[in-house]
Amino acid sequence: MSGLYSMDTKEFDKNLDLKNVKPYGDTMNDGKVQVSFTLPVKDDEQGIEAAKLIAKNMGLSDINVAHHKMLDKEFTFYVVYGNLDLGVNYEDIRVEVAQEEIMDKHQVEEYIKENIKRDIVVVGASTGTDAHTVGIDAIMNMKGYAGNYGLERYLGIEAYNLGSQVSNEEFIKKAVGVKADVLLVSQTVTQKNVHIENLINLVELLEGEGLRDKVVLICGGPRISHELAKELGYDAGFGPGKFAQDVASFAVVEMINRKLV
Amino acid sequence: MSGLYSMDTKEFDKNLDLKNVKPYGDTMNDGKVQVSFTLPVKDDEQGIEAAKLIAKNMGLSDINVAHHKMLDKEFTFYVVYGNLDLGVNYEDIRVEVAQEEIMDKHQVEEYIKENIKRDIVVVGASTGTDAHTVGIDAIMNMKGYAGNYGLERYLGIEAYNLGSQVSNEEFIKKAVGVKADVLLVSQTVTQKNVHIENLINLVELLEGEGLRDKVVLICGGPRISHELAKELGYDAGFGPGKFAQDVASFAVVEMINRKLV
Amino acid sequence: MSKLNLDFEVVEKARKCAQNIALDTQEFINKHTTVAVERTVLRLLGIDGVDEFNVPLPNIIVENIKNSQNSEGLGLGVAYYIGNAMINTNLTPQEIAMKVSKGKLDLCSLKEHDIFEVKLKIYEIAKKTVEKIKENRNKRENYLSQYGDKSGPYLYVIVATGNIYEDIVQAKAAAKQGADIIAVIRTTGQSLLDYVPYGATTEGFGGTYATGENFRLMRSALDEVGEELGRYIRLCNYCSGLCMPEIAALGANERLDVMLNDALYGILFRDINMKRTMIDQYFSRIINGFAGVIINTGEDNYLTTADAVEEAHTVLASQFINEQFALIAGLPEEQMGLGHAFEISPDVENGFLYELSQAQMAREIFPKAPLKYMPPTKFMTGDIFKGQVQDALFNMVTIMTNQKLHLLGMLTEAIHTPFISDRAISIENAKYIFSTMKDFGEEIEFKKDGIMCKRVDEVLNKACSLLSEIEKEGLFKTLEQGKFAGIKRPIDGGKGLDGVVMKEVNYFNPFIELMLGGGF
Amino acid sequence: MSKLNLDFEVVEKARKCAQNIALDTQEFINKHTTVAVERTVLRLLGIDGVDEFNVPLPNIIVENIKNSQNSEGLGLGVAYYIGNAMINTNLTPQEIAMKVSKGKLDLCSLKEHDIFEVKLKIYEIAKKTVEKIKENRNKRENYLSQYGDKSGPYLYVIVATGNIYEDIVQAKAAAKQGADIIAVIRTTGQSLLDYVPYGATTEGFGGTYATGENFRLMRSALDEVGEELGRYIRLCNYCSGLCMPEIAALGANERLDVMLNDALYGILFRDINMKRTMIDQYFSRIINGFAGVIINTGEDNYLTTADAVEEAHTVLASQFINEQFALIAGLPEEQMGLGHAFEISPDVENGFLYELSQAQMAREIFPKAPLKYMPPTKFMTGDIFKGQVQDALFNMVTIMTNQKLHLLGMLTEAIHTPFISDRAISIENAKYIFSTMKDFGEEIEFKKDGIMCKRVDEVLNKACSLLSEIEKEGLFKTLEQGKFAGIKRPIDGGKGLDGVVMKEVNYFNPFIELMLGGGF
Ligand code: B12
Ligand code: B12
Ligand SMILES: Cc1ncc(COP(=O)(O)O)c(C=O)c1O
Ligand SMILES: Cc1ncc(COP(=O)(O)O)c(C=O)c1O
Repeated sequence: MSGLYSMDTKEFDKNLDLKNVKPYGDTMNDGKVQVSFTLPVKDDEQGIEAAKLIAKNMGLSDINVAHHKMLDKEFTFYVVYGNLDLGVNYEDIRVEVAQEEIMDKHQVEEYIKENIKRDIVVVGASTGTDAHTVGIDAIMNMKGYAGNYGLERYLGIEAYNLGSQVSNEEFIKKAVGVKADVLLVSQTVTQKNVHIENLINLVELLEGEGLRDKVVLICGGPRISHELAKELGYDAGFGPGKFAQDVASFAVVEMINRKLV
Repeated sequence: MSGLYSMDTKEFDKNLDLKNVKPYGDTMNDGKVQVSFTLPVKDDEQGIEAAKLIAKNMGLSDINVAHHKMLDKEFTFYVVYGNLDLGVNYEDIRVEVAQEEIMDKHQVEEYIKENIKRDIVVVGASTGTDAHTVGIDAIMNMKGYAGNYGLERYLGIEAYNLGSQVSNEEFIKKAVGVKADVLLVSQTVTQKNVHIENLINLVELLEGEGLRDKVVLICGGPRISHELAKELGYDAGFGPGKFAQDVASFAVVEMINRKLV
Repeated sequence: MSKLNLDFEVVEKARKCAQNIALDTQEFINKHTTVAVERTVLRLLGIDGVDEFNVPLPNIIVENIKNSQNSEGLGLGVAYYIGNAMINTNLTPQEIAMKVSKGKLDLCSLKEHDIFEVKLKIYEIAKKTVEKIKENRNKRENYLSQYGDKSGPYLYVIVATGNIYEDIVQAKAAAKQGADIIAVIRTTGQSLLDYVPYGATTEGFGGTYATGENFRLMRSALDEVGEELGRYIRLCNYCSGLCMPEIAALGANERLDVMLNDALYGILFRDINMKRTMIDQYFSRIINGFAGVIINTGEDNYLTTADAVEEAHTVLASQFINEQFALIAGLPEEQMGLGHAFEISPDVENGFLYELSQAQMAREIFPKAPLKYMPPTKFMTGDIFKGQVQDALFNMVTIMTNQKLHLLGMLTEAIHTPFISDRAISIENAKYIFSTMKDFGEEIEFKKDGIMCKRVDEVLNKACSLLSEIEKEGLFKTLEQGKFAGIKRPIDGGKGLDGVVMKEVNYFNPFIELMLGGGF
Repeated sequence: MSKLNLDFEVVEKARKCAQNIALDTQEFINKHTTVAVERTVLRLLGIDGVDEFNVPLPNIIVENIKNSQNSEGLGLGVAYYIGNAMINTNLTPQEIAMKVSKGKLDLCSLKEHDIFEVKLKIYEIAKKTVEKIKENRNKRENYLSQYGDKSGPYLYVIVATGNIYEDIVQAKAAAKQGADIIAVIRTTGQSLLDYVPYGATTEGFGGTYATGENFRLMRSALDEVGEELGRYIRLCNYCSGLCMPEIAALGANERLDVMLNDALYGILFRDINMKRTMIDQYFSRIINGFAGVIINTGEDNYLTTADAVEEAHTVLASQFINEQFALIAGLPEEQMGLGHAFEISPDVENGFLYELSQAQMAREIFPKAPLKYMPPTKFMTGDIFKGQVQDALFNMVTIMTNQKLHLLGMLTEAIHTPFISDRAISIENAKYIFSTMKDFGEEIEFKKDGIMCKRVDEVLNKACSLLSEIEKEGLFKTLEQGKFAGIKRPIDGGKGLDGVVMKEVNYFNPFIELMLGGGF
């Protein structure tokens, strides 16, 4: 094999270490990631160098600015590949979920019958100026979503779906009116964190009226996680891929736990 | 506007600061970047959390794991958006380029006639096991590439294109045989940095034979930058979008500077 | 000739039903005005600005008249009050408005001049306004004859940063990349405001406030970049919600070129009262028609809540209805950007065939309309790489079927309002497809009796039946029953009903007469 | 019926020229053998393993015979020497080989037995080998009848990590995502090695060494995952370069299903001597044909150096030639993965129409062949988002024209050999297009005399003229002139010429006879 270069290459441990998990391109621990972004700079060599430095800031090495394209005189788009050297400790990750055990519709109905012994009242809405209803409808409407029936079809649940663009004040008024046990809030528009402010505002209003402790307060939407919900003062939060049974399982158990029966 | 949330949002300076340039999504300094990578973990909540931590490792905040997809039982692909808070000092970036002033074909020919006063000899090849010739052909062949004539068409340049898969030894032999002034090396295959090793090997061989100082040594290829070339002991390096006139401009000036005439 | 073997007898029948539906509703419309219509008249008479509490003067005046006990109220139309005040005070409408806002003038307690005299006064100014709008229209046409207009689809992108100045940055970049139409998306919630905010604005969510000043700023930025590029860049905004006709007036003033303008959208997706918005729509379309503005209708939205395979016929039915309402308002077919969308799930086998045939059907049924074709949104996910492919398929349908207002899909549709780079990626996608497939539509024929021909036959027939039903029941009833997008709206529910006013016999609105029919 | 109005008289004429070209070259081939062919015979006789310096035993024996002064050398064929040694020593071929390698036996100085007797001895083992290969073929067929085979295009992806174990990880993931064929790309440089490396390997650049053990490891991994999925996952490798027939033998042994196998590729893109590789190709195709392996030819590569619009006819001409060479080697049409590619620049207006029509043309001209269709590579850039669209268009052509071996394009083609995620993104892209456009090809007809029909007419006619020229000049001359891919190769240049040996009259190779024609 004359003329063949030496075969040894940059060495790194190719065994999976769950205490130090790195991105994977085609070899364990190679750390490969793809990044794209725009910089407010000219499309020239200096710009490419700036893109490299950005990638370096992100902890990448062996940086390849694979693509640069002028978007305007002083805006340039970059596609970059590189290796992330810093791993994460996967073993230490503990994810809090709203509810470990999910009951199906029938089980929820049984649970209500046996433990709560009365119909529970659920009020839901897409609040603020948010006009997206598909999410809250998915949870509440009779027909449900993706093959999962909504709360309106559950025996033992009296469900009120107020639709969208419901102000927090109106929402609370209705909740009080029907003696709601569980409040469901959906938020889809998240630009500039408008959902966060709206969600916090609701908690404040409820606290102001001394109602916060009397209800199970739940939010949901494409950018909602359980973690975020807890942070904002909700009892639980549900994101994409969650359906009526997830919410219902949590809500009924929470009612018992909090003695809201 | 009853029920409308407070209008104040997370504040950051929306003026462009060239000492602290950040990625741009839709607002100056919002720091928006898109990232994708695979982790060798299950596609579940814990995996999503791991992806978030990876993004955090990269210096991102306001992290959105927009997509996760199982590639295999223990491999999951993630698409993540987030804000990079750390900027780069654009003003301080100095990019070293092989040659500030690029002459066109005619100017190079004049330069040779006036300053070197003889034909110069250029030998080029795609070396090692690399079989990619389109790059070196683009630089050397008569017809050139993308409307730029190759060196073979330059008056005052005697060009030998050895093609591909030329071992470093053969390459040097030919160079010596024709008394080359300028050596052009093309490298396209870069997997596991095979190009780096091959390029270094050539420098070592040339040094071993006492030839390094007698030639202008230039490399090129899709992953070659001038910076990298210098690091490896080359006089210059040329990447995508460079053509015969770029190389020629550099080579002839370098010959004069180094008194290789 | 129909590529799809469409049954044009059914088309004609459907169109006839739609005409009857529109005429029936128009009877109701003709008898009413609204606070928004009257504010619009004020704006067209030259009244603008806000008071110290940021309340727009047109709102102040309309409220004054509406709440006054001394007069016949809004039923007469504000034009009468302003004309009368002009005679009484010899002031301009704007001066009158300022006095009213400061409490220094009560329009309803002035001496009442003869209506003929008042009209004379009003028409004087009204004609000037109309002249100005005509000039705007001419200016557009001059630009277009200077630069030439594009023959293929217009690349239509949105900006939605919330900040008009940032929007301008994005819009200019998009224009340079190849965009032909820039739509400034409105902030969430604006459509429910019963007034038009004032001045340049920098804070919006998911969009930027529609204001006269924002229109002006963007218009001049686009003219500037258009000059640089030698292309006319069209500007689009939202002529919908509780201020529908006011926005039309502002747009006519600032030379907007395209307006989303569809009462059905407001009813179904914003829960705006149907009576209110149908009345508003009529006047807004008169203005848009006259100003040479292309309207976009909102049928695409139906498919974001209802199933795109099942409910395709509702889109077609609604297009027929919108066509008739537009015609009644004097808006020519060439300005009817009837909406439809590429919204079938990627999981549907042969979904592309359905989309393609439906788009071709719309093209054939509304041959002169600059159809607005909306990209995949509902089935876009966080998988941006798949999103690129969905958008590419959408781009193909447009180039194969010659859609006109081609709203570019964004690979980040499910994630955020577009980044500057998202837009660039989309434009690149569309330009590539439009070039590499340029003449593909011409090159192919569809199998007779194939999947595609059968599909559109089914959709057309279902649309026709639906229209016959609506013809029988009336449009309002149908909306109550949830026949569009599966959303039910009660006739007296929703926002804005209290802004509806019955016209008095002496009611007059100079602009309807001056603008209806185009005036030239 | 031709969708493209193809002139089948021209097709027949072209095919006839190609047949003459192949027959002419075959005359030369029949008179020669090569070191690689002989090493292959040794392998098929059961000789495997390496010596202490890692030199493969087949190489040692062939070199011994070739360099021996005592005999007629390789011209007799190694089979004679082995058979003769078996009679002399009563040892197995492998035992003989070990002895030779240790210097304990000299094949050329043994008593020379009668050729008839030697043949008898050799055929005994040879038949067992052939039987084993037949069993492998049966095993594949059993799997296929158990799981069923796919009717649409096979999703074909590459793995190229350089490390066979890492390749397996990637291959399994790809299979689960939907891949039907896994090709293990070879390390750069292997095709120029005049021996086949041995054992499992973990270090390669841009690919992984092709070795018997690597084949075995991957085969069993794919069988395993195939069982899990209830699908047969095909394995592909590279039967090209200086060891072409040896790889065929190893592949037949380890039940590979697909092999890149094209002498023209080696000549043009690897600078392998044309005589050498044409001879090697003949035997390799006999083996592949017999083993039920689908071969892939390399015409797609022409377009990576030459212009895809200008040179499309060279692809077609080469396909005709490859077809004839395959037929001569007993390889049926059903195993001819004739190559072509989607390589027209995205900047070419109506480029998609050219690609589509050319793909349809190939489909109609080679109706039984499982055509190998290669994705865009040359015009892929670092713009991965545009790359997705290029790949989507490519996927469309396949589903519309029913290509069979559909090599998936990677959005990172211009950047690196595929990451695990790149492959997944590609598979998703293809699956989506294949489903959403499932019956689109059936649904459309092409305009007679349109751009597409004209295009293929031109390409076909140019291919036919080129073939007539080659028929006159001979294939070797044509290659010297640079008619394919614009690359000129001298007849006595390139690698491996010294491995070409003229056959003696008594030359024999038992496997040609046993395998040619399929043997069943
Ligand atoms: C359909 C749609 C619309 C429809 C809504 C119709 C309707 N009646 O809902 C229409 C056309 C009206 C619309 C309008 C607008 N939209 Co919109 N729309 C979408 C779209 C395409 C799909 C949303 C959807 O229906 N998803 C399907 C449902 C089932 O998913 P989901 O909401 O996540 O719900 C699930 C979970 O999150 C959870 N869940 C959700 N809520 C709740 C609540 C509880 C209590 C629980 C337990 C669980 C739960 O359960 C559900 C099932 O698993 C998205 C883009 C996209 N592809 O995501 C944009 C999108 C959401 N819209 C957007 C915007 C900006 C708007 C506008 C504001 C634009 C404008 N300025 O005019 C307007 C105005 C709306 C307003 N004021 O809010 C942006 C939001 C950007 C952002 N992140 O802030 C998006 C992302 C598009 C974009 N890229 O710009 N839209
Ligand atoms: C064409 C091509 C081939 C052709 C080559 C034909 C030929 N005669 O050159 C064929 C089909 C033979 C081929 C084979 C292989 N290829 Co290849 N191939 C490509 C492809 C599609 C285009 C490369 C190209 O021609 N670019 C155009 C030229 C003009 O650009 P360029 O080389 O960058 O040159 C410019 C500059 O860089 C500069 N330049 C270049 N050289 C020099 C030299 C000097 C001195 C100067 C001044 C400037 C200069 O000037 C040029 C003009 O601006 C790329 C993918 C892609 N789209 O990039 C893959 C690619 C380069 N190939 C690749 C691989 C792995 C292979 C194989 C090794 C695969 C295998 N295992 O079999 C084989 C074997 C080749 C080998 N042993 O080297 C990989 C490399 C991965 C990596 N980064 O390591 C790529 C990226 C594809 C991939 N994603 O896997 N390939
Ligand atoms: C016809 C129409 N009007 C208006 C809008 C936007 O809503 P709003 O008027 O509330 O800003 C849309 C949505 O895209 C629409 O399709
Ligand atoms: C027919 C053919 N053989 C072989 C190869 C690969 O080259 P090598 O055999 O050198 O690994 C290719 C390239 O893809 C090819 O098309």
